Amino acid sequence: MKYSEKVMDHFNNPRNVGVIDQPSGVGTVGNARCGDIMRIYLDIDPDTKVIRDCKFKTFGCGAAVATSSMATELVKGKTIYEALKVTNQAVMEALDGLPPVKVHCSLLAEEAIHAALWDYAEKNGIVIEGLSKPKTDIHEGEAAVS
Amino acid sequence: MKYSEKVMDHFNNPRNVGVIDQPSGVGTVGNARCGDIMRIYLDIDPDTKVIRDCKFKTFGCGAAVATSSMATELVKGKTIYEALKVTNQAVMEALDGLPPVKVHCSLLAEEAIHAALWDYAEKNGIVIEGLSKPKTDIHEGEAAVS
Amino acid sequence: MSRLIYIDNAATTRLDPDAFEAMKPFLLEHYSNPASVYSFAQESNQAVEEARAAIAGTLHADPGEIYFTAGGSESDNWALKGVAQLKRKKGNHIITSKIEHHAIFETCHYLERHGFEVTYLDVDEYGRIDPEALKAAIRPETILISIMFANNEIGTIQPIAEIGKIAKEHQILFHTDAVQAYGHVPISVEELGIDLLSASGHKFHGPKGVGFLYIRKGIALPSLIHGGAQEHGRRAGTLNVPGIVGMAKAAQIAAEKMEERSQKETKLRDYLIQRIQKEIPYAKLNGHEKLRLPNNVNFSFRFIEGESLLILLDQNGICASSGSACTSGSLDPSHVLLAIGLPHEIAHGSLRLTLSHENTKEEMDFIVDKLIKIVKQLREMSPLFED
Amino acid sequence: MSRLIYIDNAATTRLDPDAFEAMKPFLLEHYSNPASVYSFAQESNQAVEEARAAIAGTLHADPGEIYFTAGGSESDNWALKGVAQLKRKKGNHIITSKIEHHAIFETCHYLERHGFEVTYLDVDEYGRIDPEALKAAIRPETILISIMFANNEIGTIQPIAEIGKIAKEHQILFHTDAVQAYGHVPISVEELGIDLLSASGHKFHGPKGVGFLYIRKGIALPSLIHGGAQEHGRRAGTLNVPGIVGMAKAAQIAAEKMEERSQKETKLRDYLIQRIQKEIPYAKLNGHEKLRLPNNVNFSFRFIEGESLLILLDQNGICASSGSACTSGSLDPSHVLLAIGLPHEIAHGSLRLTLSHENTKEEMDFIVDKLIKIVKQLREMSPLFED
Ligand SMILES: Cc1ncc(COP(=O)(O)O)c(C=O)c1O
Ligand SMILES: Cc1ncc(COP(=O)(O)O)c(C=O)c1O
Ligand code: FES
Ligand code: FES
Repeated sequence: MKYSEKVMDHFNNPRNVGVIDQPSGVGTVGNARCGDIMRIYLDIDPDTKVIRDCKFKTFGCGAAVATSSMATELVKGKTIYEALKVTNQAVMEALDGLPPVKVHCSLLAEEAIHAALWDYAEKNGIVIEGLSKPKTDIHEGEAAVS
Repeated sequence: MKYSEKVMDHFNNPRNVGVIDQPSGVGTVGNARCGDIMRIYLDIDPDTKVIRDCKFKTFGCGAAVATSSMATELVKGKTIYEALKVTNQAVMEALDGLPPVKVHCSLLAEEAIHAALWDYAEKNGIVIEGLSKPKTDIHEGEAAVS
Repeated sequence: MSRLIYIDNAATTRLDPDAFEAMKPFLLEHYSNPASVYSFAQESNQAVEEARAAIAGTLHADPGEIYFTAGGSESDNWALKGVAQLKRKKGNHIITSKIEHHAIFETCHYLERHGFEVTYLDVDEYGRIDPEALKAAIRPETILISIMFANNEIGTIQPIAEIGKIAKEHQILFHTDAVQAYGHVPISVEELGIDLLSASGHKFHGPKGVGFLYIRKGIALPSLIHGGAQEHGRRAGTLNVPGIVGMAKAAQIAAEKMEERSQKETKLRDYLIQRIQKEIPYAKLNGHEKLRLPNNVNFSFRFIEGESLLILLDQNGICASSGSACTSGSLDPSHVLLAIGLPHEIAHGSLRLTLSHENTKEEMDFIVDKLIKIVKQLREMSPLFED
Repeated sequence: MSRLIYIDNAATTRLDPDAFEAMKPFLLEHYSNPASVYSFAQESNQAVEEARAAIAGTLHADPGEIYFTAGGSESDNWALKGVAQLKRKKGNHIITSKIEHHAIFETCHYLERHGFEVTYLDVDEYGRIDPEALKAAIRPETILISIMFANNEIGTIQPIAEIGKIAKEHQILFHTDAVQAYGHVPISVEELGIDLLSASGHKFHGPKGVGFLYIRKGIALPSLIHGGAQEHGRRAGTLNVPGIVGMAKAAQIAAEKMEERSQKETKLRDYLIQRIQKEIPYAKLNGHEKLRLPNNVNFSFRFIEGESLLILLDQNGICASSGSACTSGSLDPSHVLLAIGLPHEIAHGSLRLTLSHENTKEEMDFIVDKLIKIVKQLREMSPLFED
């Protein structure tokens, strides 16, 4: 596996590993293709809708760990509406790219954030524009992002 | 091609190469399998039937040259009846053997002697017991001598 | 990181320095084509035939039964496709196992696409096939049994003698992929009733790109690679003289030193297994405790994933693997681990450590010490682990 | 005999010392399996990819179009059997020539036994196929044209560009066995319209047991050797890293020095041809005077037989051959010489001298001087020669 330096940095020193007690939202997604799992915790300011904190736990490959780390970094400080725009493409770009067979790993991060946002929205009875019910399992076809 | 020392000796210093003027008998045979050709000249004492001299010419592989040389050596000084018993096996043994794919070459020498004897018998209107009309071409099946 | 610990000898091995020295003259001076007729070629020709005899000797086979190939994959393909073609008239059924190497698997799939039927025998939790199940799978149209000698991931050794006996009783050809076993455990094709056997030079400290197929006398195996008359007209291609010579040298050394090496490796192996079992929780040894290759250690660490583990080991200078090297591009969990009954996510967290006689006890300690830390670190990151 | 003159470079070549040096670190230190994930494997992985790129560069191809094999025979088998399988639905007809190497011939015969039809194009007295005859042989069910780039016995170079054009016009795949040509004459797969090309390391001062197949992008050639995911899943087997590196080095050197070497060889070749033609009666040059490999000389000496000639040359330290090395066990006269119209007994007395840049003019003189004597000596023994 040839990972970029950025990926290796986030893999070796993953930011935001851990758990948030009484989180505003939690999302867990699995990847049906490789069996890996990612969970994201969000702490959201109820007024400003700003993500004050974000933590993750990941059972997965190097790319999964690095994208989790990068994704949490990217959404922290953003509003939930901005966070929705943090796509797997954005995460990959921030990591200087991923090997082709690892593109699907980055989808895991995107989906986990969406799942956590959805959890938050459900708990609070609000609707976040553009957010649809996330899948808990990501299938191969959906990973065909170039 | 791995030849014995004896073969290489007879190949390098072939005995009895040449032609006999006004021979008692001449035999030429060809090998249909490899296209090689051997000619044997005999000088036979009309009274004693002893082969006084024997020469050969060969267009053929190393084994063909060596067996020609050895065969002429073996029949020289023998009566035509004794010469008939110089088989390709005898020639091969005298040469310390031949590689399996080269066994058929030794048949060429046997057949050339037979052909020369036949020529002698025909010219002189005699019958040599045990000698049948030789073929001019030796075919593969007949070379299946172990 | 300064030190490097190579503990991935099932992927490939370090070329034996003596094998290299044996190869050198054939790389540099005696470069002739061994099929040529001039005396300059006799040196290489003779070297090839001596190599053939040496390898035959290690298997109790005849030199004429050893055919040189480009490696284990070619040998496996040749054996299976060759028998399929040879025995097509007799039948179209092949029996193999669920834990074969991809060189067997993919060839079986190929044959399935071309009218053959393949039974993939189950294995028990240790990775052993059941001889009774093998018997039950035999049909009148069964033409080949192909069961690997020892598994490349979990090291499990199959009941080869029993399989050989069953094959003989039913007059079915028996091929074994011995790529991981040859040079590591004693093999007598005669005693074990093996008809065809694949091996690969680089798995026993010989060079890469060369291997052989043992073909029992009397089996008119058709060619996989057609062309020139090399190898009795059965395997075309200018002979890789240096490779063949190097492989034979390594085979000879492996045979001579087998007991010594195997004892050393077994001791290190068991030491490694014991320390891991004692010091790392939720670690499961895969494969059989006793019936395994002397050099194979395979563990699954629950709650963690293989690639992350490997990267962290690598950062500590430890060269290890999670499955077979040739599928490392793939994301699928090992079919071997699934076949011995591991659930998907546990199969995912497996680590294969394969020793050579060059490893040391000190290295084992270094590995375990690092492993303890790494496993802990990854579990802390794992959503599956709630300690 | 003290001196040795090696003039059989079509059989095999001496490994370039620089190629050996390039291989050495991968034989000794960087022994890892390039498919492994740890950083120790990156050295070998990178070396393989650099080798691929270097070879691609010499052909004006993309690195992704170069697939490593165990040699020319495997490449030829793969190309033909692969296209046969790939295009079976489209048709079952293959066009080749009467003077191909056995690796093509025997593979064609194999395909004929499996439902394919093969047209073997005639060649003219120089060994060239007629492009018009090729056009005429094309049928709606033709799926492949396989014509060798240059002949291994008589050195004749085929009208490859024309063939490529015809193939393209008819949308038929074009494979060329360039085992004798690659590294000796310039080849651009793009300009020549080549879809598949076989080459073998040891024919251009690389190591034995390694070769490659160029496969034009977009051709989904099925595997010949199934198994691991190496080579984009198309050719299984642990990569022969030292072999690949050595071959690429030799390929690079051959490309860089092609003009220089070719000029030198052509000069020696023509000198040798002229002296033989002038000084030995009944000597016929086989092949084309101009359209031939820079290193190939092939003569038939009437009234004498090849093997005897070779033995006597050998005794003078001259390593030469009469046909291809891989059929030297056979008694049949060369199918190539028969195809260019030589009668059986003349084909039998042929001599192939194939140069390298390492040969010298002095050696040429030595060879001719000996040849004069030997031919005379054998003719004196020949029943066919009545001078
Ligand atoms: C034209 C040609 N094709 C194919 C081959 C086969 O190559 P290899 O013997 O390296 O497999 C050779 C050489 O023997 C050859 O000259
Ligand atoms: C059991 C087994 N069979 C076959 C192979 C294939 O051998 P190679 O890669 O040398 O072709 C391997 C190793 O990769 C193996 O472990
Ligand atoms: S392989 Fe499963 S997340 Fe990367
Ligand atoms: S090969 Fe013809 S006589 Fe020996």
